[in-house]
Amino acid sequence: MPAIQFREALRAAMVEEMERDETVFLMGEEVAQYNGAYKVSEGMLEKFGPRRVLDTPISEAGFAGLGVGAACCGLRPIIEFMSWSFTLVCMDQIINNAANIRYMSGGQFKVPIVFRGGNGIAHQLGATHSHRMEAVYSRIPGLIVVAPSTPYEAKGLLKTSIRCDDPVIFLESEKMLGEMGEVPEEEYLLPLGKAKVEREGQDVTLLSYGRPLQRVVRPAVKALSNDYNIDVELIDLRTLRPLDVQTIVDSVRKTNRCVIVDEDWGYCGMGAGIIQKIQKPCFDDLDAPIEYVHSDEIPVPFSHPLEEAMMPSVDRIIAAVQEVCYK
Amino acid sequence: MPAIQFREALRAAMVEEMERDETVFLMGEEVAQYNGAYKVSEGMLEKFGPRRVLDTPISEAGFAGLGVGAACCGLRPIIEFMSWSFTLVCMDQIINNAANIRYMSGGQFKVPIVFRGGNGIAHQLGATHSHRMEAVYSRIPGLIVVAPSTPYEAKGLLKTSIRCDDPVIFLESEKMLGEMGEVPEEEYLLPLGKAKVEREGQDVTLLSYGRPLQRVVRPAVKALSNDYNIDVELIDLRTLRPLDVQTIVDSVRKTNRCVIVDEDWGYCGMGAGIIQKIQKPCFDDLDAPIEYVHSDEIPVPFSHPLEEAMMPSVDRIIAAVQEVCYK
Amino acid sequence: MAVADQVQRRPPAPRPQSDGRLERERLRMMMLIRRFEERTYQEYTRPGQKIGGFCHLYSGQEAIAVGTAAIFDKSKDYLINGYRCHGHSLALGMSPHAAMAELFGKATGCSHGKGGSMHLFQAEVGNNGGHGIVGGQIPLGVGMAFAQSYKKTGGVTFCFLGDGAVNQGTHNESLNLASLFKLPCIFVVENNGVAMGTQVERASAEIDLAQRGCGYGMPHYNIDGNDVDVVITELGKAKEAAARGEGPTYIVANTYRFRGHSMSDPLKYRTKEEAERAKLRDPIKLYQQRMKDNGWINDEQIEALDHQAAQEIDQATRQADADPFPAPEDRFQEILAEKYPLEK
Amino acid sequence: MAVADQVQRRPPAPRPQSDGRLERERLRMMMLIRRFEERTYQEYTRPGQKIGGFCHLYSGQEAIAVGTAAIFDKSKDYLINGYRCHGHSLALGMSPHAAMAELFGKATGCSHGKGGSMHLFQAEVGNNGGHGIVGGQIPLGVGMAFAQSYKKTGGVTFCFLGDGAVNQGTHNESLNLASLFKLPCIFVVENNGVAMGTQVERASAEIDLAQRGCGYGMPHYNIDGNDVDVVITELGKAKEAAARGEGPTYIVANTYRFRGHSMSDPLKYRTKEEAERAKLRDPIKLYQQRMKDNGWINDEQIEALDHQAAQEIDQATRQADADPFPAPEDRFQEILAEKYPLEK
Ligand SMILES: Cc1ncc(C[n+]2csc(CCOP(=O)(O)OP(=O)(O)O)c2C)c(N)n1
Ligand SMILES: Cc1ncc(C[n+]2csc(CCOP(=O)(O)OP(=O)(O)O)c2C)c(N)n1
Ligand SMILES: [Mg+2]
Ligand SMILES: [Mg+2]
Repeated sequence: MPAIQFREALRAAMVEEMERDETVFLMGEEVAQYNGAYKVSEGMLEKFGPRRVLDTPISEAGFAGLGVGAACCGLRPIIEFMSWSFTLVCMDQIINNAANIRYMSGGQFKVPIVFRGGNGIAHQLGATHSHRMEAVYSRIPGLIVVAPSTPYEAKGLLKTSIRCDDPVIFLESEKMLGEMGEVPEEEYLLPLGKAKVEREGQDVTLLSYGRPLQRVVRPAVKALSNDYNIDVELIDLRTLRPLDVQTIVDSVRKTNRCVIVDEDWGYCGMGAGIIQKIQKPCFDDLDAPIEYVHSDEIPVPFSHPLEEAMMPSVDRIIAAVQEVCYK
Repeated sequence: MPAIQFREALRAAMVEEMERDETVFLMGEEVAQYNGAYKVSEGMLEKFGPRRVLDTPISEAGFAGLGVGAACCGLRPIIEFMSWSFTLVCMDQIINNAANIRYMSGGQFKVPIVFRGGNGIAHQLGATHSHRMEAVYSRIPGLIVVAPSTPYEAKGLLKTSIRCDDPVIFLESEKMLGEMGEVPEEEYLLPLGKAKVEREGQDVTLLSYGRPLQRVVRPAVKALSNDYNIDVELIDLRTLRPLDVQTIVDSVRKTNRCVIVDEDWGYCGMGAGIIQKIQKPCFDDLDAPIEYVHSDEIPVPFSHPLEEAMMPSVDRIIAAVQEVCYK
Repeated sequence: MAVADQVQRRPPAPRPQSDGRLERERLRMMMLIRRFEERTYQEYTRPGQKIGGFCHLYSGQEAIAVGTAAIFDKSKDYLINGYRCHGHSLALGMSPHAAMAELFGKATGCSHGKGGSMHLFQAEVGNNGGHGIVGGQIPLGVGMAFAQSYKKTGGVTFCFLGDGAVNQGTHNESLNLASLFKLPCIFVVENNGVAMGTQVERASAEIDLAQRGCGYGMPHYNIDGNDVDVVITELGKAKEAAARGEGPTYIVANTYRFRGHSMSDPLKYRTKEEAERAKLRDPIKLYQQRMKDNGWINDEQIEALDHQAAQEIDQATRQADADPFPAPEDRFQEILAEKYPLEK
Repeated sequence: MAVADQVQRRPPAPRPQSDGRLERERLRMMMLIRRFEERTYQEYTRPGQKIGGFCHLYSGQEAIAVGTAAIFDKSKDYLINGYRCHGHSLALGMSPHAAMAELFGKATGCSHGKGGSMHLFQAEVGNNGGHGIVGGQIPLGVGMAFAQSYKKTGGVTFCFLGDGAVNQGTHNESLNLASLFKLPCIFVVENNGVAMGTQVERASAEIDLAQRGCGYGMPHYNIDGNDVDVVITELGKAKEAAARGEGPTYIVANTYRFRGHSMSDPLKYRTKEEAERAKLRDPIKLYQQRMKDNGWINDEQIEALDHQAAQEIDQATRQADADPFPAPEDRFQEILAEKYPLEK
């Protein structure tokens, strides 16, 4: 299998689906002539022309809503946000329109739209540009929330998301776009709503997704196995709504221990949502409290050492795993 | 002590603080000439004049941001939202500006502002007008989140909120405004960040706040005591951020059982945040999983019987309490 | 007083030769809407209240919805609206029964009782709703016009908003996007002079609302929203321009809201004189007079139309009343279009 | 090409008698800003990159910030801005050291390293920042003017935004609010012709951006943003009107951004000719020439000013580099103003 960049995997998914289905189009700030603020859509304007690859003004509420309206009328928009942080200015369009129109109309509309872009803490972008929006959107009935952690997942999950008849929140990370990973040459799709047991293990269940999985969780798992002799079962959640509770619970029933890692703030964060779903079914199985390794509960500071210090680290994960393993 | 309406308690708090401090003003849709969409501000325009009680256009982002800017420059705005649901159109002003400016400026500004209005499910207002925003705002460092459950709490907490130098999210309920409750004639203030043990009990800790506390939790506690012989320790959380974890943990250590009731959606909801804060410190104390009674995870339906069916009920609470008490 | 009185009016276009058939149908629809709204008022306020939640009546503004319907092509045009959507829905052909049942929260309602008064939808005729968040529908309307343009259907989108909605941020973003992309979108501001209890002059720094459509490179002007013929002519011209690929138009249709904002509104912000004056320009009365002047109708026929409308509404209401509520389990339906885990 | 070339220009006001002292100071500041930005560019791009995150340079637009500072009263006026805020901060008197230290994320930075390049604040002189969300600062600016009006301080607020920000919803809401409440707010759109890589004509349906200020009942016009004297005159008039209680003004200051949007911008969307043409209207060059024509400065003195600016920046940068980072525990400070539980 050839190794390609995360951004290339995303692009390949969009290109293939646009070739397959004429109703799919891409819209967002700088996606066309500039070739994408982060070059995800490089070459797509040239390939598909300005009818299907469109630059927008800086009007997130306008073009997010435009996408929802178009989705209600038979198109399949892919709306790129330069950053999920910017959706704080257009949340109404996503939560009240994309997620609710089907229900409020008694099922008269489907809303096949993908909102995608970089989520979370990138690198010294400061408090306003570093929001992790997964808990906010995962809370909403009517939405599907997806967060890939490798180029392979990115391509397969994005293709399914584009074909999905429900609105999908697709969370990438600016910092992962250059990551390389193997991706099959032949076409494939990955299911939405299914977690992936990335590594089987006996001692502890480790849950994560997206960027933290790639940045600190995988290195921590390696260290735990090599240096601490702890056999981790690592689950890549992949879809955050609907959460694949069954896969998680099955794992915790086996390992009797659970550690969650994300870069959210903890309180009312994504991990809190996961804890809520599993603490009851796993109550009799847990030999230790669920550990949740998250960012410090502070606005994201600009200064590099402060930003580094606030985020989950390999060390913090190892400490949390040791704590639940009583080692 | 005289009994007054919830709306009168809110009004009294605002009037007293405006009399005390000339920098306090009230702004929002229909707060002045119309006397408030729900009559909370009745008579205030007449009393304080148009300089201090101001009607706005339907521009939530505009006037929420106006308030933040004014707060940065020495005023103490009270910004009324007709509904917290409408803050989906102005979240950026609250989350990125009110909550972050102090931090991003290295402490150069304080932001003494109160955002207040009706939160949650009122009565057949449908999916777009029934949002429960507490988890969304409680997740944010830099914000204080308050949810009173009686006229007494409303007045005392709102007065402190107005005097507080940090941005306060003050969550009322349209459906509670007519509720009567005793309120002292002399001035009093209630602390932010302190839960209240509303009823001491031995068998189970029940956590709630705001409207559900008043609508279904108190009746359930009464029934549990009278008809089921279960002695509930009832805690009114009052402040949702910062959460008074100590009071909760102390209680659960005593009762060994915990039930949380709110009207949020469960997954990634307010109760999930609370579970995250207590599952670890209470791990060895809990004789049963934490039960979380919340609304169904569906958009809020318009039709009365569907809306009723989706919300926590006295019966659901009793069942949850019985479950953790193994009775 | 509503700005309707204060702005310059364009005269209606010269009437083509007509036998009055179409005109009678328009009058009938305006009267039906009025009857529907008055019945809604009764049902809302009578003891044992059958309608819950917010409920915004259209009485006084009928000429706008009915004028729009007159030029609306159900096979390809779209209409999208705020929450004051009963009139538009009936004008586009929704049965009074489906509408009233929705207001009652019944399973037979157009939105299966899940939407309510603010969310009447009838997708198969291009009625894309009924939206509760002020200004929230404007970008959606632009998106619907985008779909028409993308698919080259030849259809146009009528995007309605209130005078209060021009103060939302979406207004700015949507007008610019629609004009930039030259979309077939006709923005119709129903200026009834007030947003809840706030008069236009207390909400908009510019009292001539047509000027709020300035700065986007598109035509923007006022029309008399109480004259159904004017509405037909002016929206018709905008529609033709849009269909020709000339992009959007911004039209402020000046009118008056006879009832309160929603049901609980005591209307204290209005003088009796203002209301009396507005009644003189009741769109139904104006149209009846014009039709009589043209010899297309007489008082008896008007009487008969009214009687027929009242009966139709009464029957619809009784039927809606007799209909079942959705089953409790139905609340879990119609949220998602797919089943998960989803493989494709 | 930036719209600067395409709009009609107002000539600068006739110059009052002057000994050139103030003018030399303005020129010095423009040159200092340019030097600061060029050094910032070097520090960002050199190996071992000392500056992280986004970083937006002001080179080419200096006349606007410096012209504003010339009429700014630090005891009562406010300035608020987007993220392209280095120039305004220096012009209002922030030391290059405090600014550069902030870019380096040092504890000695104006925002203690917590804000970074996009969030330079200096509250004690009325510099209310530096804001990263496009358009997010506009309502804040209105609120600052509201505070001035409420407290009758006599001050005004200069609210800066980019040509891209006019397409945000906050633009509509804020302009209307400021005008409705007659607030002393001067909106200054720094039109450098492009938002990231999107030219004004591809982002705004109306290419004459002054028209985007139409419809709010306030004066709205274009000025030459590359001429510091024009900026002083025109913003000065708007300031006086605001201070007299006449409300806000909307001014589009047309200019050009010499560098890329942020650091990683390859500038592919520009022709060399466009950039060359723009250089001919470099605000610093224009002002130097005018001052020479007036006999207020000569080439040697200019050379000396430049040398001095370079030295000042160099020293500030070295100092910033030597300064400590904030201690890790400092990240928990300056979030809330109060301690909780809070009793009052
Ligand atoms: C964003 C938002 N803010 C506030 C409201 C509450 N609200 C509902 S209708 C209304 C008045 C709207 O007036 P207008 O746009 O003139 O329409 P009209 O009711 O006159 O038809 C308000 C303030 C809302 N639904 N959405
Ligand atoms: C709401 C929002 N959307 C997108 C961005 C990303 N972004 C940052 S600057 C910028 C361009 C702004 O251009 P303009 O307003 O013309 O200001 P200039 O950079 O030219 O000074 C964009 C799209 C953002 N910061 N905020
Ligand atoms: Mg109105
Ligand atoms: Mg620009």
